[in-house]
Amino acid sequence: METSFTLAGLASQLLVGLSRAMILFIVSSGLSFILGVLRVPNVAHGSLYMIGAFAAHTIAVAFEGSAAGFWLAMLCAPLVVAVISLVAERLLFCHLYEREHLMLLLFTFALMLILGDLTKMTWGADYRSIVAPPLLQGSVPVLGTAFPRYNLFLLMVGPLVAIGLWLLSTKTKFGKIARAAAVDREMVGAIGINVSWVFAFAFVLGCLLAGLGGALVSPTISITLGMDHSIIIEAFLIVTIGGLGNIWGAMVGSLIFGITQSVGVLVLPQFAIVFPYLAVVVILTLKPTGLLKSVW
Amino acid sequence: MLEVQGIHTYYGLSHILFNVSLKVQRGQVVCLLGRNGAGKTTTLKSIMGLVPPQRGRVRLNGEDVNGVEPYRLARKGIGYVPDDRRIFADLTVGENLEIAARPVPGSEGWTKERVYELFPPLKPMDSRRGGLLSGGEQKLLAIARALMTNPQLLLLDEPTEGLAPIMVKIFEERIRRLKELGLTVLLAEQNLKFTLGLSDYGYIIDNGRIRCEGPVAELVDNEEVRRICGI
Amino acid sequence: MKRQHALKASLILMAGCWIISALLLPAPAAARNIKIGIVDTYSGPPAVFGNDALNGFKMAVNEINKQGVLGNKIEFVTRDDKFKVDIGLNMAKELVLKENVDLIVGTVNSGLAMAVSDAVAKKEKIPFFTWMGKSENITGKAGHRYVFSTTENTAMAGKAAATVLAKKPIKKIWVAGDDYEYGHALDESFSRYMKQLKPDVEFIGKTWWKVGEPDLVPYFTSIQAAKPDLIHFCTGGASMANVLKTIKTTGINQKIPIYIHTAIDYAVLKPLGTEAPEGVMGTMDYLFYYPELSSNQKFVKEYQALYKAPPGFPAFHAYTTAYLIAEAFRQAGKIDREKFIDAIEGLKVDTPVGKVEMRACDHQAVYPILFGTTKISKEYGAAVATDIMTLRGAEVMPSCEEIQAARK
Amino acid sequence: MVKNILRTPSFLWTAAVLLVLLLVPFIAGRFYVYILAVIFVWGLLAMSLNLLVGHGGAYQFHHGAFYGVGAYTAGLIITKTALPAWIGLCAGPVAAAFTGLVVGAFCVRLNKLYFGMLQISLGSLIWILALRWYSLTNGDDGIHGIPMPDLLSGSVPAYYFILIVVSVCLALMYLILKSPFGATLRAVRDNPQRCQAVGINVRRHQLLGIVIATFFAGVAGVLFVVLEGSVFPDMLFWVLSLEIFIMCLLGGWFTFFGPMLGAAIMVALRTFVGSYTEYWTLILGVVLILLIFFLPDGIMGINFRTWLRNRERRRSTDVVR
Repeated sequence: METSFTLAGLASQLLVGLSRAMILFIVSSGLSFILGVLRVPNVAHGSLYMIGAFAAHTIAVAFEGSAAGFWLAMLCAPLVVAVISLVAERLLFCHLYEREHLMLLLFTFALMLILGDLTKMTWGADYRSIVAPPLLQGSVPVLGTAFPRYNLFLLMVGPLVAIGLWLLSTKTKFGKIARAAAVDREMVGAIGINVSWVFAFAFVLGCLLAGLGGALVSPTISITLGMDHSIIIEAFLIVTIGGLGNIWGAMVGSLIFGITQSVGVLVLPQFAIVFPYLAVVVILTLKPTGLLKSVW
Repeated sequence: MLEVQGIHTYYGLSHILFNVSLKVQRGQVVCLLGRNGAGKTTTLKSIMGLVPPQRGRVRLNGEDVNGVEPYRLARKGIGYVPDDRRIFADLTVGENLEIAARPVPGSEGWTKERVYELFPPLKPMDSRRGGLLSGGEQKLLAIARALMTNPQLLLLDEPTEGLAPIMVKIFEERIRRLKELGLTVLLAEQNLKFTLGLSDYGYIIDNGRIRCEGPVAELVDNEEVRRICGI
Repeated sequence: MKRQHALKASLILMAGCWIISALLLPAPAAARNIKIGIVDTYSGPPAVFGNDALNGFKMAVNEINKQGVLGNKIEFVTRDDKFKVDIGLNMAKELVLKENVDLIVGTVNSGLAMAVSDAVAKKEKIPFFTWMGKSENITGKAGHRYVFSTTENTAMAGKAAATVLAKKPIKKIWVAGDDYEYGHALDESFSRYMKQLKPDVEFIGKTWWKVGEPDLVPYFTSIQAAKPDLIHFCTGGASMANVLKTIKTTGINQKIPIYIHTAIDYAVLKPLGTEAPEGVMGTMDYLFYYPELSSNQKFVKEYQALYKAPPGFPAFHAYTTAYLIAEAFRQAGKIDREKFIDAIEGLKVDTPVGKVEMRACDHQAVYPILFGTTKISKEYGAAVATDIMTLRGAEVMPSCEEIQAARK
Repeated sequence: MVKNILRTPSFLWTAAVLLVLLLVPFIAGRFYVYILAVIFVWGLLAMSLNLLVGHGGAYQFHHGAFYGVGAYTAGLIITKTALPAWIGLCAGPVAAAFTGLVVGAFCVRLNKLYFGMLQISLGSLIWILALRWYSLTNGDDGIHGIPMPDLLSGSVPAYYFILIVVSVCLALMYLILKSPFGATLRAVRDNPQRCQAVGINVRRHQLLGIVIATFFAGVAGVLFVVLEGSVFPDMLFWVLSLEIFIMCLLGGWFTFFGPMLGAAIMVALRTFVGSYTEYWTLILGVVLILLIFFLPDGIMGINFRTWLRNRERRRSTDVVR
């Protein structure tokens, strides 16, 4: 079989891998943040991603697909998710932080089942799709191949989120407290900080990122029920190979995931999906606690 | 200022403290002496609300604080310095202090600068990660961090444990400074000599029970105290 | 002490027997309506098909019940299989063994259709109709007396497309699609008939991506570089929108002709609005706006009044299924499975698009296949099919001899 | 010894239940016979997981993979080779245990969540294999209509076969848990460091535990084939694995029969609630959350907990005195 193993092909493949990695990063950094600060393996994260996409669609449709509607959707859909997660946290999660990880995992799985059904009740089963604003439609030539503008946009948003998270965790008091709480929540309480609200904010922030990921991905895919199943497992694996709770680890993991898969397409198209999983196996065999330092 | 009345504390199902009572007057340094595993740390944790006692009472300034969450106690003016330091290892020394800062409106209060004045060795380490500090430095930092919350009462758990004698001297001197500044201190220790010069009053704890109490000078002469403290 | 335990144990034993027998004795048979069990997907992405089919079925049953069948009515119960084979099997057995349904219909999931066909229909001798499972194996290789298909299948789609495309100057074909049974089946049948009709075509490459793959651009890049004369995308469901979107973004349709089965489906094109790519060739067995027969217009109008949306192909299939079933029972004269099957073989019923026959040799409903090309329509605010060609069912179906050969 | 066992109340109870179950096909409708068989298969699967999770404390996140391997092995041998069906049925558990050995060898080096994640990764590789290898596995459609030996065809013979095999497996599991190995497994769960310190090879014990548990998972997989005559890739998907966890949680982690009860609840919920509403997963989710809040040890865990509490209270009052 004749393949297009050219330099240009490889470069464009890498670019695509990178832009895919950005979505994965945004989602998994939220998961990682929650894992790091709250120690909750949040399986419902994927559901929030899905809700983010559906909410973005509803908002965009309310503005009849105008550019303003699109930008508003990107802004507001994560906020919708944040509100949902705040309710879930204050109502349910905040009573369970002391439980075993396994219990928390099953609890969030239960939440995923519930959110999945609620999404279906709210939005129904139809496929949906958002149209990107004219500015981001079409493609630009990169190294002789057409590269979609929207992917370029993603390539810009990803690093922005990363920088934002970095600033938040190193420059703000909340970030510092969150990092301290990740290591020793009891002691943070003992210096007069209400850890419960720190946790609530950390949880909401993480979920906000899931919602943002869902909103950002929505113009590139069809929004359907069941989106949550595939993203959550990928996000978990990314977080694991990066080092639990380490946001830069999430970045590294996402890049590995995105790039191994898109390069895998060039090498062995039928089994491209295998490459990221193989990468996980290799990494965890060589470095059992992930590439970067884990807070666990 | 602080009054502990007959508390019983459990770790899970095991009973650790039996009917422990003690009192700390404003401006005093009171010490709680006992061997390893005698229940000193548990007593302090019970006061701080980290391991709430199941029976008995803790009063702060006459107010019942049973079952109050630790962060509220901290805001009510208790500073806690754990024996294992529990520095936030990922944060720099400066950040460790910053997140604890809780300025009291209308009064001078502790700031990073004042704390560095009191503990000069910390100043050059402002941007070093807490986890990289030596044990002694971490102990200083733990006290400094507790001071940043502007406490009226400081719970100090074994500040001298594992320190070189020269460091112990420094600590003694610093704690005296704090007392002069009007801070009330409850000091859990097994180093009798260290506490001797500092404390106004002492309690001896063994096997989770208070064995005897009195001014420190008297305690030193007590035969039982010597036995319990292993001197 | 010991005796006490023995006593207790035997008491439990007796109580257990009593409770079970009291609870579980089969319920006495009531006066007979015809009872149909529906196992279909009402959650997850394929729910959109399941719901559409259910709507069409409900509408038909309401119409049929106005006259009644054999002096009684048709009633139905639904079960959600969650697109999972084990749950679906569980539900199908429950319907047959507990609800005592007379026949089973449903299943978007063609894997489940095969499982039900074998483990329930064949073993329990219960007629089973799939109205959405498009694998040609259901009524082909794995067919038997008790399984029926009232949907077009991959063999029909492939043969129809090959019939049209073989007449065009196409030599090099690239195949790309979702890596699942349906995708592979589409590829297999199209390739088979294309080679039959035009032996010099060459399949120069294949690309399979995982179902639900969000980013298809990289695959497109490598396909475009190979410069085929035609790309055959084997996809469906939620992925179809992805493929069409990527076609639009990369503009690949302006350089290379593209054929996709069901690409002209309105349910697929509508969410894309005016962003749908034009000039994509597709096949379909039902379009609500074509042919412009009065019967079809009436069907669409009534459906739209009920469900606020035009009927998709699942609704049409389910509607047809209901009429086939009702008519077969009328012909059989009583509620008897074997008589029912004898009656339905070769039966023809009126549907919105004309007569549809249930072919006797393989139990496959005979539908005409429509071949069209996408074009944005102002009227619908979305792309629709234009230049529609109709291929008669008999032309595009595998012959009875082929089926017999395959079943051996 | 044997006499003593025969006279224990729990044995009598078990025997009574078993007798009732043997009589079921004579008194109950065929559907209930089928549902009971489904419960046995799932229950065996859940109990095999519980061997590792409840008794061994391992984060076995992708147990479904081994269930699937067992089923696929049986299905493939029966449909693709000329070997007798019985060989396929026997090969399933062996293949599952072997896969367990390989996967386990990778995983036991890791702790807790990392263990689970690596397992999900490896399990997903197996899942992809089943999904992708069309020529062998028939892809996402799976293999259907797997013929069974004459002895097992028909739902009642299949029921008896499943009942007998599951009973034997449960007896074996019970013996394993009562054995020194079972005690070690629990000790490792409660305090791996201490076990390491007293010279127990923790990893080797965990690995052996995994092999045993995956063997039983393979048995469950084979029984599924006997019952349904089908295999499909969903059996290896990670969501199923979490569902098995849920069964353990529902019934109770720290009890022997808990997971079986959990499986029964799950099947009942799915079958009977599922026939009223398509939102039964919502109900399952709510039930789970209530359970986690109020009965974290599962339904059969209730007694165990109060018993433990009473015992400890007795002890602690002793100390006070």
